[in-house]
Amino acid sequence: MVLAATMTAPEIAWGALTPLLILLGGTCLLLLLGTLVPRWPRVATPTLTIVTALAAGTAACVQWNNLYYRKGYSIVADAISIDRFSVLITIIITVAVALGALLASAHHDDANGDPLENYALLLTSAIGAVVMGSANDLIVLFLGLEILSLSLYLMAASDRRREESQESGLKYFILGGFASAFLLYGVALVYGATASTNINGIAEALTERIAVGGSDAMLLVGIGLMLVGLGFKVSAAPFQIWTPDVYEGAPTSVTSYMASAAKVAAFAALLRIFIVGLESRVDDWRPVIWVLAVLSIFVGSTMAVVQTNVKRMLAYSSISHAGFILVGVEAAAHMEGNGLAASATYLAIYTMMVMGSFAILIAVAGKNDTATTLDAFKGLAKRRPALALAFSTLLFAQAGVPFTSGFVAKFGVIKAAVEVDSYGISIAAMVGAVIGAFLYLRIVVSMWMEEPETQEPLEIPTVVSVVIGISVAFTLVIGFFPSILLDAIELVRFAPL
Amino acid sequence: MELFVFVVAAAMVLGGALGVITRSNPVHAALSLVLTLFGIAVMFVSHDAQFLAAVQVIVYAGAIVVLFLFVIMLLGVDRTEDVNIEPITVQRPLALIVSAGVIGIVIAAVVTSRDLLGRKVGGLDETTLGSPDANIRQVAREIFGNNVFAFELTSVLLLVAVIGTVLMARRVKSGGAGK
Amino acid sequence: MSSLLAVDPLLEGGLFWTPLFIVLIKVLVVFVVGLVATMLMVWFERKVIAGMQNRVGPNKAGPWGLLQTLADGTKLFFKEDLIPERADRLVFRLAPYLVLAPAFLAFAIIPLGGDFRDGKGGIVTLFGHETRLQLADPPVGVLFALAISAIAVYGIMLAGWSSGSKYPLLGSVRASAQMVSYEAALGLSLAAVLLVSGTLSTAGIVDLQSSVGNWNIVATGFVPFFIFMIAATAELNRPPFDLVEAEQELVGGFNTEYSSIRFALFFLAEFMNTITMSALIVTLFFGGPQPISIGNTTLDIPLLPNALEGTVWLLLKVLVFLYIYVWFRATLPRFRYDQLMDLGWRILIPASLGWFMLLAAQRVGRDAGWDQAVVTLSTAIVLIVGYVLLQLAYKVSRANREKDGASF
Amino acid sequence: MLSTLIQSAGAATEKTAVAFPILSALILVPLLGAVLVTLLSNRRPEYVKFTALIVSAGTGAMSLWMLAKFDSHEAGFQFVSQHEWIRAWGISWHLGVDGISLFLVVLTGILFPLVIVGVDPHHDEKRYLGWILLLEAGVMGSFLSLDLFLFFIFFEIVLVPMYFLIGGWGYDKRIYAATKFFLYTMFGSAFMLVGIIATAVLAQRDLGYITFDLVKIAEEATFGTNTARWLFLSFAIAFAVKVPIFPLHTWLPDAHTQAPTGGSIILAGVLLKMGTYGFLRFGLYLFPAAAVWAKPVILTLATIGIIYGAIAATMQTDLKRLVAYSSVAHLGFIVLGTFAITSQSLTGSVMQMINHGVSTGALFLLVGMIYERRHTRVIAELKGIQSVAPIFAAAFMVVMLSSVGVPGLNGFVGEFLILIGSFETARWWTIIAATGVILAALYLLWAYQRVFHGEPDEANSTFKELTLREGSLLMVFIGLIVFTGLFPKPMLNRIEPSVDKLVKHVELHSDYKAPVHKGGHSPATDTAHEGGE
Amino acid sequence: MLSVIQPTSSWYLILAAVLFGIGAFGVMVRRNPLVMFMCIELMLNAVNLTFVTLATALSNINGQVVVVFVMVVAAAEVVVGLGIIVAIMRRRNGITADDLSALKG
Repeated sequence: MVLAATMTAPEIAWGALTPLLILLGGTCLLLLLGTLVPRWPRVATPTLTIVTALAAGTAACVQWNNLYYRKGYSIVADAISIDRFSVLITIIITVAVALGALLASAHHDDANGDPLENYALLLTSAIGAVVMGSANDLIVLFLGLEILSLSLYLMAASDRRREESQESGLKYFILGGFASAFLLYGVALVYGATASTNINGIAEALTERIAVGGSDAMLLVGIGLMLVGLGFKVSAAPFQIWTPDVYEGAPTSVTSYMASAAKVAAFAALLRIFIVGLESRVDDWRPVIWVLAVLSIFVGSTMAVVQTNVKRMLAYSSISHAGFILVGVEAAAHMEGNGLAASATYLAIYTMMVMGSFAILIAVAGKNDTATTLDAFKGLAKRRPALALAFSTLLFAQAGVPFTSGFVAKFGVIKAAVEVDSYGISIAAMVGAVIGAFLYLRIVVSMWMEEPETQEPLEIPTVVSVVIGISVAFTLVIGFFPSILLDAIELVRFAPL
Repeated sequence: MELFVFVVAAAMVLGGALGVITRSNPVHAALSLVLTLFGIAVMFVSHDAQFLAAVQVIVYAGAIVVLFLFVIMLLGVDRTEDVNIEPITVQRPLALIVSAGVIGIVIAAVVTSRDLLGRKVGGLDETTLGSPDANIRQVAREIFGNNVFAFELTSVLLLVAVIGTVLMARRVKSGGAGK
Repeated sequence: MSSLLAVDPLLEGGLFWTPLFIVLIKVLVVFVVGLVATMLMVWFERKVIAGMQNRVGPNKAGPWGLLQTLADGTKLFFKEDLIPERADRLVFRLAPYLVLAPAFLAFAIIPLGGDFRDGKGGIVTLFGHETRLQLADPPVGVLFALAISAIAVYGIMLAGWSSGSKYPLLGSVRASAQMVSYEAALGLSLAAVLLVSGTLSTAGIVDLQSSVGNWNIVATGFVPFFIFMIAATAELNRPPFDLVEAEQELVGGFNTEYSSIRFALFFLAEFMNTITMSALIVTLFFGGPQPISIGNTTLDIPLLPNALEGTVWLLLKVLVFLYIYVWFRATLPRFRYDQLMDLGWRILIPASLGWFMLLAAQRVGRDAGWDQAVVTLSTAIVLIVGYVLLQLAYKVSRANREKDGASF
Repeated sequence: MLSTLIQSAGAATEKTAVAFPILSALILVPLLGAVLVTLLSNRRPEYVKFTALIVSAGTGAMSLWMLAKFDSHEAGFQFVSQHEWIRAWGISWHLGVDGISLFLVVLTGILFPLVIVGVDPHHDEKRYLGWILLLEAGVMGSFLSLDLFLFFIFFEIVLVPMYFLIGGWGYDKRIYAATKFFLYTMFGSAFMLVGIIATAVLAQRDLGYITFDLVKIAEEATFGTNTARWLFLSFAIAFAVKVPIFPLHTWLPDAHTQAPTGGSIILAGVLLKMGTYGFLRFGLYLFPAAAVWAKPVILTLATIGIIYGAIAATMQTDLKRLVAYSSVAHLGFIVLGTFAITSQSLTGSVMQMINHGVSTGALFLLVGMIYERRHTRVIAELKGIQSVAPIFAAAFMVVMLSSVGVPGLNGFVGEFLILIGSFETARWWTIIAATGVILAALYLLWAYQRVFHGEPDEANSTFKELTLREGSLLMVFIGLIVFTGLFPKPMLNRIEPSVDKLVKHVELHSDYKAPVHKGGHSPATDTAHEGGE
Repeated sequence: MLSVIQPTSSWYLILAAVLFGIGAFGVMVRRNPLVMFMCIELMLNAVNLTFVTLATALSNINGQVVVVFVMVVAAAEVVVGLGIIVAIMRRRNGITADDLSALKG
């Protein structure tokens, strides 16, 4: 009867949850004000979203500094880990949210206004993503994943004018639900093998088991199924089938966010589960990551080359980026070396790159997302040279040309891989990068070396140029002075068990 | 007795599941789904998970499938899908291979890991099982104890669902774009 | 294994022939009682309404027309059974049973009698075995009721859909929306009861309501009862919430295409449901089979053994509610559909939620040793603020919709 | 701005010779120039060209100044400048110049202003000049870097402006050619990147700290035999593509033919040298044992390249393509010299790098002039130009003879040293390669005959004579050709010590022994020393 | 009493695996999004059954708690998914996944 007397509620470290609480508070405030204030000015919604995201990011930065004096720790009955890794992921995601909000505000249509719900979903998805980045329990992780995914399905379907948008939302939804089921089944089998859903608990149980012996079959199948589920979420080949369609159909502002934050969160989850929880079975799952990485790089690069739609190209290129991050994961799986830091660096850089690239897509394609074919980019250098230059910079960054952040990212993962003697994967990755470069060149060629199809002036909304500016500046600054990022990310660690 | 329950419930579960994937009429499929859900609920009961059994019926049968049916009826999309048309030739064999593979692998894993299943790791208080509310109390204690964070997260999840329905239900004025 | 059954002391120690026999008897009794009660209920309703409308009502078949229902049923039974051409035959045949089954199932958890005095907990001795006078007392009893009420919607939905006809379909779509909507309010007011009693077992809930002061209607502060009552009426699709079969709009609603015995089954289920729901209300809020006792004085019916006396008390209490339902039907006009939804979503759900939170806050305050008055007051203030915000939001959204020129 | 920079540089050197970071300036000045040019207004195109010229000329002046200050007795790196850049990866901004890279830097410094002055891009001049200056920065960086990472990024970044130059200002199939060029080179670099990282990482296991510093790794780290071979191979692929060595050469004729004249000159003049330079600096120096191991294969490929290039050149109908194939042959010589690993052959290789840059650059310039006038490069359509434009023909003759390797002109010195040097350690290859000299004479002279001799037909009768500007431009090239051919000693003096050091390094780190003459010195070395003393 | 053979945990787990497989198969071959969606529910139910069985086998209540969360997730998913489906179908009547032709890879 007296429930409270017989149970001990875990202590909740509210301070450590600040970024999450800010995001949640922002969401509620947004929804409340939106429903209560009759004449809610249009700029207020994105502004509030951005302020919330930046506030959460600032809180995360404060946490980052605090972690200087303290090792990572876990809170709320081990459900959440606060460590350098989770805080970094939080920061990346808040930045992505802020930029995503900027893009979204440029992307609305005039007839239907700028629905408040889009921004609320942006914030809730950030909650999910942050939770995924810091979850120390597979169930919490799964809930975070679902919060993120559901928000994204809706965001993908949110452009009600275009049927493609809703179709992409539906497609994403069904395949995403399919993947979630696999992930969850994997969690169930791992739970069966270890009697725990807590990542630390799993790690401990498995370490004990090594001494005891016994069949690992259930565990391994569970790991496999989880990999399938997470592979879907990070869109690694061969689980990438949904990516191009969904990326193409979704509103571009959403695609940019989807390509960045969702992938970051899924990789964060992947890294934590496998590196922390399944460390003792690393020899069993590492080869699978190897295969996924190489497949992703090659499938992403080669399929991208035959596309005619820039949005689809970028979608495929995001698959090959996923492959590169998996190279980092594979390196991180060797426990010594810098795989973790390299993957984290790649994620941070990739986020900024991809945001900028899609921002340019928005600038070119306009509010209606109509002109995303390669033809629309023909002769862009003649119409808007600065825009073409910015896009070229970002594309070269994606290709991994020196003095751009993309090079730093690729160099980092390759270095991490080489450090642990994974030469095969490094060479495969680099060869894949060359194939990928061909794709980026195609776009560059049509921008600079072909004649424009129209001479219509291209209106670029200010917010979009801001995003492009930030992205390009980041790309170049990190390209020239990588130490700014590397010295910080070098400190990325998981909380000790 | 337990065997009897298992056999009946398993028949319900599998029969329902096969119904879902074979019936061409979505309403029939939904009804088959209900059959499966009840079978699962029975199995929950035989695992002393009465709370889950009740929630299973309330949430799945009472809300989820009702919503399905509601949507089917509201939109009038109950037209029969011709299950004999195969869109891509390799799709079905491929799907069969994949799902049979999953089943086979998991079964193999389960069978070889039988030794793991017997071990009692604790956490389930079996001494109180006799009292009427034992299961519910334990589940509650666990949810509001160690899993309180996850519980709070579900509120965010539901918030997303609410926002989503509002967004999707909003009528749109054509902005000129699109087809 | 299954402690779904093991809670009843009867079933402890495995199944043997005597307990099995007792269970079978119980099932039989509950089923027969249900059928007979339904028959009587139909007669009762017709009679009462007739009285209210200054008519005589059925008075030919049997004494006071008591056998009229039997006559009607016999007639329906021998009518030709029609299945519309466009009907989905399988589902069309299945639907009546889907409506009927939950009505009887829910009855299984109602304590039908037994001695709850002196801490006996309603346990009686039958053939040398201790047992309760109820078919089953699952540990999740109330949730079971909720689950049953949740699946009750299937029959109506499918009946309307499978008819392959427009009006039944509309009726069933309405029905499902209505029932799903009101289930939320129903569940929330139920939660208030659970909060107060701290158990899900119906026997346990009855056991705690030993005197009128302890009745849950008092302990939960009346509001949940009224909400439950209204929501239950809506769940039953009874007037004034009988939009499902609004004759003026939908011909006969979801069962338009049904005839003969299938139609009778719908009819049977509807009245059975009313009885079950009344019994549930009594169980949850009015002490079930407990005799009325105020303070230390207990109204004891002489001559009857305590166990049987419980049954009498239950009957009396249920009769009151049956009368109320008939009374509703005779006096209240039917709601319009939007009014129905507004009532459910804008009033009942927020009210039951708010009240639930108030009760919860009080309990938290009590456990933590806070001043009850302060807790209540501050919670009330929070709730009022919430209510004001809610109203404001309604206003804003209405204004926005009108500005956009929406038609609804 | 620039002039003050140079002045201050001059002022600084009077006090301390190393105070002014001349090498950093060589990279940064064109880089900043590129940015400056891009930012200039479109409305005053003449300022754009002027600015670009000033910047490149300033860079050239600085390189000459560096040449003047270069200490010819010092074998090691001079003007070294080292700053920490990426701490986490042990990467520093480490620049230095020695006898091997010295003249390549000077060549780069001279060639770029000449290209800017002499070649007209026809359209989008601002962007063109921006890319050219960026290219100059990249090339300078490649030759000056003493850090593996730094070298790689310059090596890579060069692709971008070159890609745009070919793709933006080239001829009909420019985009195909540009893409082919980009992908080929990037493909090679892919392996090199893995190799570079592996080198640093493996060196880390040996040294205990991570560093990409070339000198540190080369001097201090040791690799296992097999490891070193793999690493060498990864570098070799990149350089082989860049040089290009047969059979990775197929991008070169396309790129050369389709590139605009300026691009071709730079491509032939300095870009290809990045490959041969890379073999010296990052092949021989870094992995001496592995280089010795790989010697037979590479020598074979180089020889095949020489013969193949010559034969292919013979069969070309397009004058520019012919010159391009001749490049394949010439570069084969350079590689031959490099992997023969004697003091003479290496010196010859370095010499030949410069010579090839000058003479092939000039050849491309001339072919460009022909195209300007005739809008065709097809040999069959050109006829009898000698009679219409004798000065032009004379200039062409001189440059061509230099390319053939006629004594008295620069080509002879390099080729001769290579052949002499190689003969001892790679006899049979050298003999076969020597036939390449004869073939070169054959196809070049034959081409000359077809283009310049005979009676001009109608289209060629109006062929314009050299203008003053073109003439003065060519004078610089011819001056260099003749000067080097007659007085190679100043150059050899500066090259020799570094090359000797390299040979010693190879001997020290492998079981290879260079042949010994006259007390350990080759004739060239002797003369160099005499000159020095 | 009624039978000597008692179903062990493995039986339930195998049943769950089969159910999961059937669901996965359904998602892959069916073309009506609503039915595909139902198949996903089948898969989730298989997972739930696995969790509950394991909770009993391991005598660890956590497995049951997980199922509560999974059910919440399923409910939220349904709301969102049906929302999207309704939004599409309001534009046109009746779709199968094949009709989603605007996005053919």
